[in-house]
Amino acid sequence: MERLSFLHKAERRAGGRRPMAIVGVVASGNLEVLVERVLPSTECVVEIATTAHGFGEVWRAVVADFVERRSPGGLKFSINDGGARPDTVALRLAQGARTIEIDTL
Amino acid sequence: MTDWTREREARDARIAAGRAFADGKVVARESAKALLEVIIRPGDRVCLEGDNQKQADLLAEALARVDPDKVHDLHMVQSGIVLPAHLDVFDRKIARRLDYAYSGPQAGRIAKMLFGGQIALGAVHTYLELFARYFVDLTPQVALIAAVSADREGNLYTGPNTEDTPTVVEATTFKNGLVVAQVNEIVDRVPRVDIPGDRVHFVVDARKPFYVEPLFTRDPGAITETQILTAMLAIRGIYAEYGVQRLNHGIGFNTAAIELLLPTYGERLGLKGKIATRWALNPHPTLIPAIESGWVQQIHCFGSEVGMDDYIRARSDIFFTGPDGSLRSNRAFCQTAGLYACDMFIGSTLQIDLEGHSSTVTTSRIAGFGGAPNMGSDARGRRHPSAAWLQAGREADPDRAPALRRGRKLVVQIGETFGEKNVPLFVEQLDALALAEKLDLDLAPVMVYADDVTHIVTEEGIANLLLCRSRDEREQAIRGVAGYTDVGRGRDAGMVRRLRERGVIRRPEDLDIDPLDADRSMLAARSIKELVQWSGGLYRPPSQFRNW
Amino acid sequence: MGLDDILVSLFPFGHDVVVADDGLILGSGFFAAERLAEVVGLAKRTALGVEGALALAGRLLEILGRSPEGPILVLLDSDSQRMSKRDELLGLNEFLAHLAKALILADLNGIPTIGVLYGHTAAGAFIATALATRILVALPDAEPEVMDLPSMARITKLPLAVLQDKARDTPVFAPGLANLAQTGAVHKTWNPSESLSAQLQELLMQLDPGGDRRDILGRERNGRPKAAEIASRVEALARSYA
Amino acid sequence: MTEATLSPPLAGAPSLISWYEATARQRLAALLDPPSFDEFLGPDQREVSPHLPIFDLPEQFDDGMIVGRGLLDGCPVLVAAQEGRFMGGAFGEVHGAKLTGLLRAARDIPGVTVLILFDTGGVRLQEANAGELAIAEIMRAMIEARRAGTRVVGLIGGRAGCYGGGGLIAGCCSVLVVSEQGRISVSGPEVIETNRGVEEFDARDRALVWRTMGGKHRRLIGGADLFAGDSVDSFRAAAITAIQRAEPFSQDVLAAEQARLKERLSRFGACTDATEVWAALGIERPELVPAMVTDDFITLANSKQEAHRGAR
Repeated sequence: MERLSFLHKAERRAGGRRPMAIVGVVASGNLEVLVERVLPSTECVVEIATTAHGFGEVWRAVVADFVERRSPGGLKFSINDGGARPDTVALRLAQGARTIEIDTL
Repeated sequence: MTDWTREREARDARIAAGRAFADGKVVARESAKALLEVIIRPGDRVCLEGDNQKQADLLAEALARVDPDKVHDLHMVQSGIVLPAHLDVFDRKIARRLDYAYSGPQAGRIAKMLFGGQIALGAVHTYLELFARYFVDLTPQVALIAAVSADREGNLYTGPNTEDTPTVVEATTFKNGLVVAQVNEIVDRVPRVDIPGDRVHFVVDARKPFYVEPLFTRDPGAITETQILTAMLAIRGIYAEYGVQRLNHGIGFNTAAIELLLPTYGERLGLKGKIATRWALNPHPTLIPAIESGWVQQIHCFGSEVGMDDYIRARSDIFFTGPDGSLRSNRAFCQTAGLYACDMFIGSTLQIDLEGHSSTVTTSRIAGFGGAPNMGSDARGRRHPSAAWLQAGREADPDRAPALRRGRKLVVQIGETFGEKNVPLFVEQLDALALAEKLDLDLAPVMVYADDVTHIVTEEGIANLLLCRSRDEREQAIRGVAGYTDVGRGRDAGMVRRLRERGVIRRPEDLDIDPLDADRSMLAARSIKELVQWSGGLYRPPSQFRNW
Repeated sequence: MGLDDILVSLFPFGHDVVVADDGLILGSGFFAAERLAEVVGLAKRTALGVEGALALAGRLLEILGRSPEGPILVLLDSDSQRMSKRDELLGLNEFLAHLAKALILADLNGIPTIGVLYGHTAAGAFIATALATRILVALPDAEPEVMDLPSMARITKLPLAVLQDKARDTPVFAPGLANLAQTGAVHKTWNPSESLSAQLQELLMQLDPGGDRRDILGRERNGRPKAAEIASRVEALARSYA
Repeated sequence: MTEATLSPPLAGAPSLISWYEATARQRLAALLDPPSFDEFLGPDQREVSPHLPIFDLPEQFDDGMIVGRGLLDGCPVLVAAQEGRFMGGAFGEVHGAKLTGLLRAARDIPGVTVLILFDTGGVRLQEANAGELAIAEIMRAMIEARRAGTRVVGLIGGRAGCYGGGGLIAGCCSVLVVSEQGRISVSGPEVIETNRGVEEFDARDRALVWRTMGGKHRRLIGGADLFAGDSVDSFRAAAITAIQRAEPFSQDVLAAEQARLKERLSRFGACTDATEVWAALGIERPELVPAMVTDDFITLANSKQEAHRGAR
């Protein structure tokens, strides 16, 4: 298991009021993303435990783009990854950010 | 004195020799090899019918068993290298030269044989291009074809899988060639005459159906969320944007996802009747929900698809059917329709380079392209306008006087940034170039040329190449949708941002696409069984696609 | 220790326990004067299929109908469940569950159920029999095996040696009596050189009327670090809504 | 009996989300009255398996088992749902203990119903001993709860089916709801093939797998009480009905089950294939059963095999 952690400044606080959301499941090529609203509203943390070793730079790029495009201020993302491709990771991050901003889901 | 009828006399001599193995025109399957040994001469051009779907399999196997002392140095001119027997004829030195269009399952072996020099390659064509050459410089002396049934006069019923047969027969018979058909059965009266008997010289009673590959069946169960996201991008950012009514789809899962999203996502966007109404397309099972929901007005087919015959028969308002009620397909006409009468081609590929050239050829596999290069190209001879075609032309060349401005066909390459086994879709250089060098080819086997491609769609967004004004912009537009591949990560972030502001690159959020909609519950059918239900039980999938 | 020796040591006052051709153990025996134990079980490493499970359950129901005082012993030297198309076609899961239910019901009716694992057992047969008793004891040469290491090596694609190495650090996956005991499945290992009858009587004296304590045992023996705590936390949360 | 009378599925409509395809959380969200679900030891508690790191395998924050409470049609229920895509929904130490705890509480809550959404390949082999024992503890707790009057309804229709020890737990429930996709079996197809050869069972023959272990067969032989279509709506409706059907556990129930299973053996014991069983049930064209749509099948099943009330 490789563990990675990224801390970013976010432009805006993520929308909605839900304290927590979870999307995805841990399986081969898939991942779960636990989203918790536990940080100051200009911070975003993404913590990853992945079975695929040596992809730190790709994770760094995916996470940086995600933060820039979605501005998930105040959110901590905890990821358990079963070796998902970057496109799946990007989709799950976006889904996690969307889910926590919908108050009546 | 010049003898102007040598070809005819030669043909008549061959027919006379073949009669020894025939009862009238009918030949028993056991005599097929012996027949071929007397009617084919060394050096002949032979068309062994077979494409990506139907196969004259019995005749292929018979040809592969002939005595190479009697029959050798043949020049095979055929659509598909698909069956092992198609290459066995080269292994056994029965054939020497090859001109073809498609080789799916044999792509690995054909590559080895080309490297090994057992095959002298003419060219890898598109179907329509090879058909055209049948009438100019690759006219067959002998055609070995397949049909469903024949009567004793040789009238043939080719049924739903008519495909290449009329074209092959036309080119062969009317230029002093000889036509041998394998048929599933001999009948007193064929259900309809697809090929008149006077064009057919021998009929081999195969006593079994010719092989058909269910190449166009995509199990909805295998469609991924990324493919759904990508399909939503295409529907919203291209189909809706250009109002594409007339089109062709490739066979990949990306386009299958589009077909299954029309009655759900497309419906939600209010696009029914406005897009995707008229098709040049095989009868894709994944299009059933859209047809049943009233999206589709008309479909012309290259071939049929295994299990779809009863459904097609019951939907004759949509499909082209004969007096017997079954589908009439025709590859040459459908390819022509795709070239001239469709405003869009959308399909997947294996590699796209920085200019936008794409190819499914890799260094170890030479698949050929079938119809894709034809469908995926702008028809320079087109003269009739349509809204989509004019809009694309305007985007490409906004400054020209409208009355003198060509329209453009939309040629869309769609795929995920990483394909099977995490192989990146985007590359600095196509493998096809290395292959061309290795085989000393004049042309690299490119499926769709960069100057024909108008859009590239991935889960990252749409790159509209029509709006690019320089080579640099084009490269950055491509890098901008290449995601986290090496090509994608090599992008110039500032330039990509500016291209996005101009709408050259459009991301899912620019098109108001919610990532939560990228869910399989959005598919109109999620399994083969649900397709069967949509069809009211008329679609009968082959056993490998059933779990019941 | 063979079955015959076990029966002699368990029932010094006589027994009529027999092993039928199909491997089922049925009968009863006096482990003390006037104290009768009913006996069911599987011998000779027999796989448990639909017929066997139904026959054993039938005997248990018949015993329950008599409301006996004494314990029910489940003697076990079995294979796993019988792995066949026919057994699954007929719904083996229901047959095995039915047998387990009969054992659990006996216990709930106040008839102590005691598993005696003297040989091999595995998978579904283990769950349906010995693991459905109140107390499971074993003899030292018992070989319980939930999953054998070669199969595990095949499925996990890990070399056998690696698995054997990992098995040294944790009792949680590898087969064997010691591992099962450590996780709390086996309460006690009997000493074969002493009277089994005496050990049985001692066990019956110590029977705790409380519920299933195997997870607590597993924690005490460092075999299952979390099960007891997780179960009790969920239990408390669920109760708080009642 | 035709294979073609059901109207096409209206895809995309939330009322027709596929049970088979949904995640455990999606199933729960759609099954219960919104937004009534309350989770115990949710993912934010991070109660993960302590054993997976030994194998360098990824953890899931809920260890593939979601437990909690909610309302079904206004009635309070305790729920447990397995995530079949994580480790094949297999029982491990934490995964199993969550269900054990839920059932132990249920025993002492008068009149409560427990819903179990099975989706499991059986025992998680990386923690096989703990998983095996968890299954035994769950069965024990379930029977104790049922004896105290708790109704336990099992719902089976997930990707992983209900295999191994999961099948035994299912056999202890008061009522079972199954869909066509819900396979119930102790030994899986690959296990049978590996142990007995491909002649005994060809695990790649999907039609054989589904007709031997699938929901239609289980409903027809009485291994399940209610048949549901593959939608969360259909499962919800069936679960509501199932609660009414649940009977308390007793010695009489076991005696009735003994008689039921004995009759099954004598009626079908000589059959070698599911189609023979169905023919023995008096189904005229058994070969058409696999392709039958839900409503037609339910009508057929009800006419051939009455649900055995109080016999499990």
